[in-house]
Amino acid sequence: MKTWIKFSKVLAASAALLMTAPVVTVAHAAAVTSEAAVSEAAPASEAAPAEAAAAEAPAPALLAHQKPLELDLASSSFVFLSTALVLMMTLPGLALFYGGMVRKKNVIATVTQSVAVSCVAGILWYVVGYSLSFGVADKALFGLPAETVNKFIGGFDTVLLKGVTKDTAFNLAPGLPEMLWISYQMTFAIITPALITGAFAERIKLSGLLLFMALWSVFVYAPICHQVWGGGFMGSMGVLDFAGGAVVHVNSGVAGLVAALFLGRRKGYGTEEMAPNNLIFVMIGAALLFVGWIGFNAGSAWTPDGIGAAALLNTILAALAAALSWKLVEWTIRRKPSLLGILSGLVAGLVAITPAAGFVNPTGALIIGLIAGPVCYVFASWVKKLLGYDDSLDAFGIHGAGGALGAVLTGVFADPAINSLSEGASVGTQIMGLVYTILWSAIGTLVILVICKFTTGLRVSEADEEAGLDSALHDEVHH
Amino acid sequence: MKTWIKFSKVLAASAALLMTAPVVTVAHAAAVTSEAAVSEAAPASEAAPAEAAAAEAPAPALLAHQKPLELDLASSSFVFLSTALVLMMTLPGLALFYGGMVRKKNVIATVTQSVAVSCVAGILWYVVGYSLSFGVADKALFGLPAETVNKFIGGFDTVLLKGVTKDTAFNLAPGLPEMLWISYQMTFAIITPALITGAFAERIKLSGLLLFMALWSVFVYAPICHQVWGGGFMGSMGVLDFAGGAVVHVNSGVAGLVAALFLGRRKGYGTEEMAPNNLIFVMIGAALLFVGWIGFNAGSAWTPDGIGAAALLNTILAALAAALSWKLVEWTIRRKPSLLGILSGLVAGLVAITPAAGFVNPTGALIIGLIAGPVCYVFASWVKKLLGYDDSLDAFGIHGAGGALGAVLTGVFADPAINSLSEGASVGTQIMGLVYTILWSAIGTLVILVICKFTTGLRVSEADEEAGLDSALHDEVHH
Amino acid sequence: MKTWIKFSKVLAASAALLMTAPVVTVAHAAAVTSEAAVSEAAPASEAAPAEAAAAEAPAPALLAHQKPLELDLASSSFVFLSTALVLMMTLPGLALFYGGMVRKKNVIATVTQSVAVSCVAGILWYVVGYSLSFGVADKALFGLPAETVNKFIGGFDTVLLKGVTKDTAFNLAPGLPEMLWISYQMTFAIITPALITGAFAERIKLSGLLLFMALWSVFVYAPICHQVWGGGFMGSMGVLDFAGGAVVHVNSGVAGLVAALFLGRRKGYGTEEMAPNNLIFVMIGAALLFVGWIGFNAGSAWTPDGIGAAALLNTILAALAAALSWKLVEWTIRRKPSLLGILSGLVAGLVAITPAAGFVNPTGALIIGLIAGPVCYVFASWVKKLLGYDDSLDAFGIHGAGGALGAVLTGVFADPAINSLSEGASVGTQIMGLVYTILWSAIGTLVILVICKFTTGLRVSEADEEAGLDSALHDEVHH
Amino acid sequence: MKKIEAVIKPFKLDEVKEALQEIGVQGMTVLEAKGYGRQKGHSELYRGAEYVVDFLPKIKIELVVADDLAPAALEAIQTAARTGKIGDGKIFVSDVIDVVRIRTGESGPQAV
Amino acid sequence: MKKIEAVIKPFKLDEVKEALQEIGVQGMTVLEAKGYGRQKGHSELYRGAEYVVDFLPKIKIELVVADDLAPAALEAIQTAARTGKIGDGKIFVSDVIDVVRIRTGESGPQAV
Amino acid sequence: MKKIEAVIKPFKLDEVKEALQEIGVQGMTVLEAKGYGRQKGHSELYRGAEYVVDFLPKIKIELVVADDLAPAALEAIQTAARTGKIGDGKIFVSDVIDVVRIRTGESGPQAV
Ligand SMILES: Nc1ncnc2c1ncn2[C@@H]1O[C@H](COP(=O)(O)OP(=O)(O)O)[C@@H](O)[C@H]1O
Ligand SMILES: Nc1ncnc2c1ncn2[C@@H]1O[C@H](COP(=O)(O)OP(=O)(O)O)[C@@H](O)[C@H]1O
Ligand SMILES: Nc1ncnc2c1ncn2[C@@H]1O[C@H](COP(=O)(O)OP(=O)(O)O)[C@@H](O)[C@H]1O
Repeated sequence: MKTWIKFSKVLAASAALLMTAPVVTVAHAAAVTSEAAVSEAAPASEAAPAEAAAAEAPAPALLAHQKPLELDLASSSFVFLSTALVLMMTLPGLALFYGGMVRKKNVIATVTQSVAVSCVAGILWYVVGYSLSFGVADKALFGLPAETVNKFIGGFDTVLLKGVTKDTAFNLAPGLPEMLWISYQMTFAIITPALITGAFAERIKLSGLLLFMALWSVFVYAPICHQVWGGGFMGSMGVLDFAGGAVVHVNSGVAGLVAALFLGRRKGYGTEEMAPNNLIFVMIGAALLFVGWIGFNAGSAWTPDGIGAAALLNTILAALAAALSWKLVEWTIRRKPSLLGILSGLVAGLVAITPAAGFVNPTGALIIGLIAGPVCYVFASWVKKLLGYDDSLDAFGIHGAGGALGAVLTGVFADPAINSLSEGASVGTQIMGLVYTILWSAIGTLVILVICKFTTGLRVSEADEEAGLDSALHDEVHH
Repeated sequence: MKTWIKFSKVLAASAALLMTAPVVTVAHAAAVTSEAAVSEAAPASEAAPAEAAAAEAPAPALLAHQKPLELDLASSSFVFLSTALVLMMTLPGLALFYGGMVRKKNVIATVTQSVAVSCVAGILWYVVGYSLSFGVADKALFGLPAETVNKFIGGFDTVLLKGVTKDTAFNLAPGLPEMLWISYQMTFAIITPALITGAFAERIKLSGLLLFMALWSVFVYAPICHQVWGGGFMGSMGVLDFAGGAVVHVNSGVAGLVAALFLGRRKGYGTEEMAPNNLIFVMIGAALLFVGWIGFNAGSAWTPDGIGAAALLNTILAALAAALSWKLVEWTIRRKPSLLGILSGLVAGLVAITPAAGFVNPTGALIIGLIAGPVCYVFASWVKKLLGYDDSLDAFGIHGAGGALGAVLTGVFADPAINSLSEGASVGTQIMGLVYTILWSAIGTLVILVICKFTTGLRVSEADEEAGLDSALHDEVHH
Repeated sequence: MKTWIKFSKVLAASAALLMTAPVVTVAHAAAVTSEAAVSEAAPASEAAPAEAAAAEAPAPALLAHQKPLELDLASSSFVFLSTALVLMMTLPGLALFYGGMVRKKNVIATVTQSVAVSCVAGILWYVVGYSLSFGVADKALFGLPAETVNKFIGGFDTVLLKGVTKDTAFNLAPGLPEMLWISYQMTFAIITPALITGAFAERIKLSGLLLFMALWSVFVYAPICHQVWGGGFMGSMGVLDFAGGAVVHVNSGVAGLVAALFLGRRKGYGTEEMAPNNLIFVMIGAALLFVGWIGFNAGSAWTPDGIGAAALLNTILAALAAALSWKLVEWTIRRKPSLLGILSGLVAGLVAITPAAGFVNPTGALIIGLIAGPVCYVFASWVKKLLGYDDSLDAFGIHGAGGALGAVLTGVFADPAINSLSEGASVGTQIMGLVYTILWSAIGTLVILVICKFTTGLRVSEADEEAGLDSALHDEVHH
Repeated sequence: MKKIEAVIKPFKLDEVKEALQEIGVQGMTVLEAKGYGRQKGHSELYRGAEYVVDFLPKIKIELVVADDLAPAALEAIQTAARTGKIGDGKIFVSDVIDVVRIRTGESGPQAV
Repeated sequence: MKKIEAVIKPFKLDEVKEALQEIGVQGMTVLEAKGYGRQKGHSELYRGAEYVVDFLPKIKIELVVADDLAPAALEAIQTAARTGKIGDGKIFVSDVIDVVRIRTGESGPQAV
Repeated sequence: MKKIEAVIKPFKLDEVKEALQEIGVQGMTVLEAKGYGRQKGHSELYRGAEYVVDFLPKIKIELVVADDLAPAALEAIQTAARTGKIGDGKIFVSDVIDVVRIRTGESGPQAV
């Protein structure tokens, strides 16, 4: 306890320092996005006392990635909502979406995976993930100068959230309290690894899963996140990824494919019936993913302005269009459209619109959705069958394929009337970004799989697989 | 692809034009509602540069229903949240509410209906629904002058969302980006037809359903929406409908009744057991409807001000009161109150308070709720039995009856202390609005049913009905 | 009807009075929290006309607990969202969390309890609860002067929400419409009694439950709420309870323990299998509690500022940490970690961080979570077994123990860098607050139980318990 | 006494029960089952994997009756359960040595 | 060998199992069932439609025992399952020609 | 005719079905069951309460075959269902007096 009281005191002292710094009031709050350029409107008379205050006290010691918080309550409220929505995507959304699709003997294990991955990824985000993703690398590494390192990965300066106070902000979003920013980004860092679990469902060990996810969060997710959004080279290169087509979906989809190949097929794959145990759970899951995805995509505008609104509308339209097009394809080919199909289409559309959400116009979004349905259908139904890998719940077929499709189509449909950044859109750049992401993800995943294989192990025993992971790993049964 | 790049350019050009127009900054943002009259507070010094800018560039070509966006981030954040909530009402809310109430052999089909209707209604909203609902009719039709036409239906000027940019707003809500407005209203355009599916559940063909819903969205929903909210004659007449008592509930309830009568009863109705297959799904559905309804009702204030807060409190109170009163009636009559009963009451209260939400005070809301429980109970339990129609899941008994009751009681309890519009409230006007809505909905629905009957057909074969729609239409089974 | 029109008129008149009072416009809106001290920034030129208006008309007759609304739309939007989230915690969250844990024959009854308790507690909140919690006692009672009474309980001045208009606010949150405040607080007044149902699940009569909850809401919840948050003595004493560690969790947990002891064990407890009927429902419930808890904890900052963001991040971190630590303990002891375990840990972490959310830093939150897992594990698994009481779903083991732990640790980890109020934190004061809360809750609960026992009765007959409450009380069966 | 076991289509249960009631059968026990037979199942396709659903949902009824009631019961079941389409099901008859009513301890035909 | 089939009230399963264990029964198979008999069901009312629930949840136990153990098993079940109220259920006894233990291929009484 | 009842491990159902199909069995009925036997269940622990799960999930297959097919069916089931580990299950054979095909009214061996 004593240590803690000391700790509090140290924190209190540093906070006191910070608090004498210029506190920008609500009335000054600049909007988060470049659009809302209110700076001209800020009356000089109000700026003056702030300057005065700054003169009285030493400036706060901000880290390289930080700015002082210029609290924009409205945008904070919006991002707060988005955080809740994205959190809901994983729990209970994804847990149910995946849990409903496995066989009854693996429901509990599958659901547990989403929960456990959330724990590991969330806590590691606090420990080191945020720092590596959004911090600035300030030390040379392997002989590379810090500046070069920072193109690939952030630094260790804000490990354990050191330097984060209630008055700091991430420099690209100065209107949002940094802890809000950290929370919002944490929900992305949680769902991305959780998505991978679909690829090797029904056959992975819990210890192996946890080790894999811990390493993957740090060595695959954080770097790619930094490269695209955190100041790294992909962002500077002009790769457009509004809400995570590459960072989240291609990344997790490719990791899933590699893992599925590495682990091998489930026992009985192709011969035994492996129908979903509960399509209603799948529906609830998909629907909550849908609702939550609004926070994922529109929330990535960081403020509910015109771009955020476009992202919202685009997300809904693309999802519905892809659900419809998948359904129509199935209706034609299979004669009877399935609920699983229309829901898979919905998710495929959501994935595909993710990189494009705030860059394209609604017509573009609709078309992206219409294309995403059949494309992901082909991957989940034919490519998988043809190539013979066992991507249990189509992490690759939907997230990998849909994400890549969306990333390319972002280059095609990006509309400068929606977002000025769209001017720089180019299919070439998008593809370069994709190729790079795929390589990093595939290689990183493979290395981590090898490590896990020789430490914790990865696959459960045949007997456990046959008995079902629920009773074998958790001693629980779902009736 | 080329076409698309061209398309982008055209859009970019028109957007460039728009962007030179006076952009009203956050600091200027006027609140959305009439209450928050901040205009006097806007310093002249800030208005001046805007005028100057306007002088420099040609004014943007706004459509008749548009205004330039005067971004109010706080209200946008609120409406954004409301959009998420209303979306959640249909998926997974309504899907579960209805899916849990049918027999096990029809769960998947019932759930699929909610999803598929969302696709059709959502995409049509983009194509033509928004234009017909909130656009302004500018062409004569059938010899009627445009102005008269506009009393009944909007125009085609914003078909495919033509003219909608990230800097436009709907003229009654200038603080919200138009795409946000379109998204929010889309969620209403989705749930309204989805509600009807309850009336003919367990016996309708999928193709018939989709054709019906497509026509209904365009020819019944859009006109009534326009008439009440989009500048049509009911709104001008002084019919009070805060969040859709007429537009959504009476409209869908009456359509449901007509459809139930037209399709005839389910095979075995009245003799075979047709108990709900899963009351827990019904509970989850009802609860998510409850939570989502907050976005539906309070969200209809378009800003979280005193009126929005009243709508929020009223919605919760009325729902709880109706749940309780339905329960007490059942407890008295049936001796054992059912979970289905208390949940039905909850929804009945939500329906009844919908038109009244922002017009009455909490005491009025409580009374409306207390009345709604028994009234809807009588409709769902006795009237249906007496008249012998088979409204499978009580789309009419709850939404039709509850909505009509609420519309009338809005006239009784409207309180000018809550909303200045309440001053004009009159039971007479409310009833006139109701009668008109009922007629339009009933006739429109009937015509559409006839069309469907002779094209796609409406009812599944007896064998399919017996086997269950899940396996007959979708080849899927819920265990 | 006439009465109602009269009523409207009276209200209209008083409202008219109010509306001539100075209406503070959006532009003036002061932030809700002390942090955002914008008052200095408000230009004198704008204050002047308001004063002038005040001179023209008589000041509105505000009640002692009220202030005129100084509408802060952004904070209102945030609290609105929080209200939706907390509502979702009870319905469907808690209903599912508890419903999934009982035996199959009691699912419907358990779920019904959450719904019915919501009705009773919500309506009573309108009738008298709000007044007793947040109103000011202005009459002497039992010979005690009003001022002393107010230390323990609020008054009757705003019974039936008398005096609440769309332009009033609760005095500590002048930026939020009072009806929004009432709604937000109502969701707390609903979930607190609903939590207790876990302690006596599977054996209580519906009538007994309703009477118990009605009395408990008024005589236990309202006073403690007033004492801590509504101006009573615990708040003044410096007891820190950010979002309800004492008010909600210790209070309901202790009530649960007393009720479990009073009612006695379930028939077959300890010998018959009483495994959860549906762990997936438990998961959905726990996950929705998790998501909703964000609104519970961060929402208690009343504005999405730095403190709110800290509460958000802390809540997520503590939950994940406790889930993990419970899991690890179970993995060690039981060899197979259960889904129920990791979910119980999640909830335990949420409970423990509740009093601390806006007072501690993320590291403190993580540690609180890590401690909460094992501590609640010990209570739910060992203490219960040792002492032999039957707290069916661990209302005490998790909410009581976790809440008390959190309250104490708030004293340990409170960090003034996060919240200036943390400076006054002291473990001693926290423990005094706890002891007091425990006493009031335990004694109040006991008295109410005795009253119920001799009026409605409390326990169902043995035969009904054996047959299951679903068919015995509701004539419904869950398959 | 005879034990009659009948496998029928699920939606025929109510009719069969009524038919049996009419001829005086006082009790029966019903089980959910899945049947494999000449009636072919459909094939379900999930994300590219096709499963032939061989087993169709059936209801199994078991009743023990006095020897003299057996023919009437057989007749009743057969009439009520028949749709004439493949998959209508089977009835099996076997001997029962003894019957005990748990509540009273009675045994033999009067216990049925 | 004899096959004993007993239809009992669900909450009696544990007691019956223990009673059988005590007299040395080594195995049994349990099925969920619904019973129709003298015990009348309740009626459920959903939104105006009333359904008489004729079928009540029951548990069916099946065990095959050597001939000499049969009377004791009958006795054990009857005692453990009886509540004295209507609906306690029935026990049926019939002959079994052969029993095979799959694991070992043993057959006859030693396979039970 | 003979009635063959087999209690097997759930994941063996497909193999057993195929083995029976091969020797010409045309129909069978399958029931979900729980088995108690030498194979011991695991214990589940919920919030401090430990439950020994005595009953393990099993599948019960019932088929009626002509007398001459019975030995082959027995053999097929035994081979397909055997894992060699405890809990593989049992097969019971008993006599059936009559079989009726509901659709056609045929009875006796040709109705199977
Ligand atoms: N030999 C058999 N043993 C046990 N059950 C059988 C047998 N043959 C058929 N059944 C049951 O009867 C049902 C109907 O049989 P099927 O061959 O499909 O049609 P039909 O009864 O018209 O000949 C099957 O699904 C199965 O449950
Ligand atoms: N003739 C019968 N054949 C098969 N099962 C029967 C028969 N009679 C009763 N049962 C089963 O026994 C259960 C109890 O029988 P019931 O007549 O209600 O009470 P009791 O056993 O006290 O006479 C029934 O629900 C049914 O499952
Ligand atoms: N005497 C019996 N009567 C009915 N079913 C039995 C009997 N003995 C065993 N069974 C069934 O067979 C299953 C397997 O039996 P068990 O003793 O566990 O292993 P094994 O078959 O290897 O001897 C049991 O779970 C039970 O369902």
